Amino acid sequence: MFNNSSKILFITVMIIGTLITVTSNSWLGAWMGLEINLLSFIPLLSDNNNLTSTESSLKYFLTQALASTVLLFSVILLMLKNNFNNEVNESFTSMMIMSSLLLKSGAAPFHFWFPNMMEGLNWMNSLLLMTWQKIAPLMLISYLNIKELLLISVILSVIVGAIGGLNQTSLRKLMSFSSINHLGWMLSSLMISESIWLVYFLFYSFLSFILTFMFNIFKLFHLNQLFSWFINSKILKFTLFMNFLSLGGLPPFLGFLPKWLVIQQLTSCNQYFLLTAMMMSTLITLFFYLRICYSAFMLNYFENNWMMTLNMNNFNMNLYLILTFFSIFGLILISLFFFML
Amino acid sequence: MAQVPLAIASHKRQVCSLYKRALRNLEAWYDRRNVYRYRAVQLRARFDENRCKDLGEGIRLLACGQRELFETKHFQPRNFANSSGGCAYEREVIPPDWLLDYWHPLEKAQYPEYFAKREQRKKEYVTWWEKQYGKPDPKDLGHH
Amino acid sequence: MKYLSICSISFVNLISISFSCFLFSLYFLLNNMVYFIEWEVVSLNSMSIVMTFLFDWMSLLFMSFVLMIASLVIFYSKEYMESDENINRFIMLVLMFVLSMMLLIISPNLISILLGWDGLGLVSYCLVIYFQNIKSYNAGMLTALSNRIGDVALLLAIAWMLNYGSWNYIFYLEVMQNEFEMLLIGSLVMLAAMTKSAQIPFSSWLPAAMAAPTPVSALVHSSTLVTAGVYLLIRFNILLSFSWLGQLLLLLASLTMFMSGLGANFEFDLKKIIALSTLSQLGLMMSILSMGFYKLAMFHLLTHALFKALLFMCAGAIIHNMNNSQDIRLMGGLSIHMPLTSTCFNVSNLALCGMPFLAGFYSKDMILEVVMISNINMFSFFLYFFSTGLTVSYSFRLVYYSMTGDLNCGSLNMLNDESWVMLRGMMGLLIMSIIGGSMLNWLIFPIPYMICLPKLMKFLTLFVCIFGGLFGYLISMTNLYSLNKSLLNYNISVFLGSMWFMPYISTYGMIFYPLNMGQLVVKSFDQGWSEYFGGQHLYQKLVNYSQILFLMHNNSLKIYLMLFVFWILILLNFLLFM
Amino acid sequence: MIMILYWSLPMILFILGLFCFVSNRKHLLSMLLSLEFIVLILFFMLFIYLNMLNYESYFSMMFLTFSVCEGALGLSILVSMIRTHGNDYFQSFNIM
Repeated sequence: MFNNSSKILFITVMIIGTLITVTSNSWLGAWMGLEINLLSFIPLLSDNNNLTSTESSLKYFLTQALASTVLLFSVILLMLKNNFNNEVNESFTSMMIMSSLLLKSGAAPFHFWFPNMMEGLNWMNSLLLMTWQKIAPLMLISYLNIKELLLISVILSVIVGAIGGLNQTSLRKLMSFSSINHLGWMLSSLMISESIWLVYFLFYSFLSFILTFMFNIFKLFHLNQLFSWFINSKILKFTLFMNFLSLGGLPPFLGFLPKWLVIQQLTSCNQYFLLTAMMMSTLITLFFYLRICYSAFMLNYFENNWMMTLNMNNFNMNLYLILTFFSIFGLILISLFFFML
Repeated sequence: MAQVPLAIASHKRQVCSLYKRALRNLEAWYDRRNVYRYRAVQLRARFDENRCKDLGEGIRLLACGQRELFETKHFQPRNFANSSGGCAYEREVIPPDWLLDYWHPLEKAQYPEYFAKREQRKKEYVTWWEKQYGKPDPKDLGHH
Repeated sequence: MKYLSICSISFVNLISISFSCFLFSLYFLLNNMVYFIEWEVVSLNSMSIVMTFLFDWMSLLFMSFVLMIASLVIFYSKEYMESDENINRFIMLVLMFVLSMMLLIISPNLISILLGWDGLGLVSYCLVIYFQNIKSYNAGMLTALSNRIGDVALLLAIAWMLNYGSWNYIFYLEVMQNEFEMLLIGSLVMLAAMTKSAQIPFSSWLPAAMAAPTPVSALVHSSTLVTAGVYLLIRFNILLSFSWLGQLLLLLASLTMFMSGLGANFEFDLKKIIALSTLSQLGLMMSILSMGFYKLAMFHLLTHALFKALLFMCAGAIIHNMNNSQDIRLMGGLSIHMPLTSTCFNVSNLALCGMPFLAGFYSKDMILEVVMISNINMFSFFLYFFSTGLTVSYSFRLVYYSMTGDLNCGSLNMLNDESWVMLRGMMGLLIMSIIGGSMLNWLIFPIPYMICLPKLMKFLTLFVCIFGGLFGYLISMTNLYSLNKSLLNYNISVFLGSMWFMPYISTYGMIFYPLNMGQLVVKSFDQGWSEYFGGQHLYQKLVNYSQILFLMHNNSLKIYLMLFVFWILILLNFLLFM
Repeated sequence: MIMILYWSLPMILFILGLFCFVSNRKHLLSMLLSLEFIVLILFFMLFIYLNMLNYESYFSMMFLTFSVCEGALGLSILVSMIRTHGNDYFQSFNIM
């Protein structure tokens, strides 16, 4: 991936686009950043000329173009209103901005393009889509902070993320629904404080990086591949699924920490209904994560007679092991450091 | 299961069974051998006395005898230690020989000499059997 | 390798520790010393975890006796368990048992007592199920579950001790003895001690535990484990003397003594007879303890440990020679076949009965005379003396069945008296059960008790014993023309012979209704309604919703974009017209 | 009241453009064309707005650059799609 010069260019421009959005002090600048981001992300998507990646890049393009035109339209409306100071109702304009941003980030009522599109990507692009492409829209949403729309979006996101993944056999779709669920948590966390959102986003990116990294190496795309997935290292298999549980937010692992923070903050803000909905749906998420982990955690399971050789080089293995260590023992380590400091 | 008898069928065998159980009961009550012999003779006499009555009377007497046995049954019947109900029953369990055939190949591989010899002995036994009784009928080989 | 077996090594170690403990206890006794050792394990902020040990003459003496019996029993098991392939496991279990007994003896702290106590329960379970047949499993389960009640009571007592801020109970017993909480702790501890010493509602496990190998019965179920309860109550004796706890304990303990004495007269299993006699002696210790004479209880505990261990070892030798058969109806004439073993058997039996100048005489006679001079009602008095008579009665019945007459087993037997290792082990205890009583008497009571009784009452004990002996011997004798006596009173003998139906009550009686209830609950709730409304239905619904959600996904991209546009239109509409 | 006229026309045009964009068309090219239409409306709107800000219309150049880039990107995807699918029918996409 990194020995392709055009890729380097597009990735750099993509990063610059996001940075422009995040750092701009006007809506027009933010719009420009988003456009740059879109323009550089699409060539990244359609790197190999097959059916699916073209389709998904097209879907992405159409959706994002629509979202950014609506964004620009409502931004201009907002600015006209601010200059002329007439009876235009401000909250509706910002709601329009926010809706377009939710469409961009793939949050629940406007999430439909997201799993469809993920299905056509390879794992690295999916990772970018799940993590990096969320930074800019979420940052812009945090400037707006309209509680009503945000609450609806959060609840719908967590429920759709949970229920959508329940009946799923494609790992990419499953990860995309899990991403929608996590997006709900992120939206709720940026309702309270930006730093918690940052923490949540970082941990989520970290955990999903480990998983997609391994999926990418072993080219795992469907659930039945996992059930019959026999690699000669059982430890590797076991730890990989521990990472899944960590992503689901099971307490002794790292993934619990951001959820813990969000729960704590929401409780102190008296958002009990929201919290109940979020936690219940996350329970369902955990259920389907566990179902994925069947093959690793059961004492008795089916194995293929043929073996999949472990085509991981040393660097990847070490990287994976270090990351997994943090993902599994991170919560304990963090508490230890907290005590030491 | 239909052919398995669930109760003792004939009157004669019931009486014999009652007699035997009554003797065992006496053995539990009277520990000294001479006393037990005396009581046993008495018991036999009681049984002999009512021999050859008509069947209706016999059935009534049998019921009476069974009732009497029930009412005087010893609360700690005398048992030998290694027989069923005794205190050392099943204390040392010797696993049956065929268990070795169900070992996993990996387990068998730990004792190669023994199992090689075992296989050979089996073959020898089969040849011996076939010499003695002839080859089995091919239609009996399948499962029933 | 002969001298390097696990048995020999443990024997040497244990007997030397026992000897040094004995010397220390003499030293402590003569100088009236107590050592209290406190070791701070961890100190966190204001809280410190402290391990405490209490060494006084009582704990050291008890320890030395336990170790001595354990060492002899291990020595004895070298031959008894010779053909067993798991002898190493057996000896290690016994050693673990001794270790937890030590912990129990020297700790003045409820937590460490609980550690030792649970260790005893666990190891005794493992020892009871040592022979892996169904009888052993059932007996082990009964033993473990009965003892668990006591463990729970101890845990509750620990929880209540939190009121005082420390679990070192010896600091609080005297000061707090009039408080309700202390009474509660006392009653819980008493419950625990009653389960461990198999007092009346919990008696059924002790005869059942005879499924263990005989050396275990000699060490665990006669002299040490079951006396752990008595020892615990000796430590807590202050609480018993001045409250209703002591009275309750007196009633239950003397009833236990009575019940087991009667039961032993109708029992036919050699080991169970001895177990019931242990139970009766435990009742004696408990009852004299509940009247406040804790030193006497300790005294009887020690002497009883000596001769009862010997009795069990003799029984073990007999059973070993009889090929595992324990039924005394199959024995008879053993005094001809095994003279030396029979000698030991008779000496320990006589010591149990209180034959003058043997070990049991000093403690038992003193207890009975103290009972006579203290204020006691007629019922308890009757129970005490009737049970004493019963003790002699079942001992002589045992002698009648096993020692006299002809061998009932069969003409082909291998009875011999040449198992020298076992005999050597027994000899050690034989000497102790002859001289032990007088020795302890002179050690523990430097100043004699002042007992003043009329002549008739002084001879009452003797009379009761002689009458009991005659009764026991004659009543089990049958000749040609007499019916068996227990056959004449069939119902009564069934009732008494099965320990007042206590084994049935504490097994079937306890479990019948809860088990039925459990079946109902499992069928209609766990696997019925809650499964329907909980797991299955919820999952079904969620899957349905998921399918509906997928129907919504099952559209062209344009539909979704159009939805978004409609939403924007609605917002614009509000924007313009509101 | 006259102010509304400045932006009510582009607003109506924008809405029409949006409908044009999302309503069901046969060809992808027509979607891209309607996207261009929307971009033009936005340019119009932006122009009005920039006229309000003392005719500081340099941003319109940037906007035009971006919109051209976007159009070019759309066309390149169209080309890519024709290379893989052989047509530009929107209905030939897979759903999910």
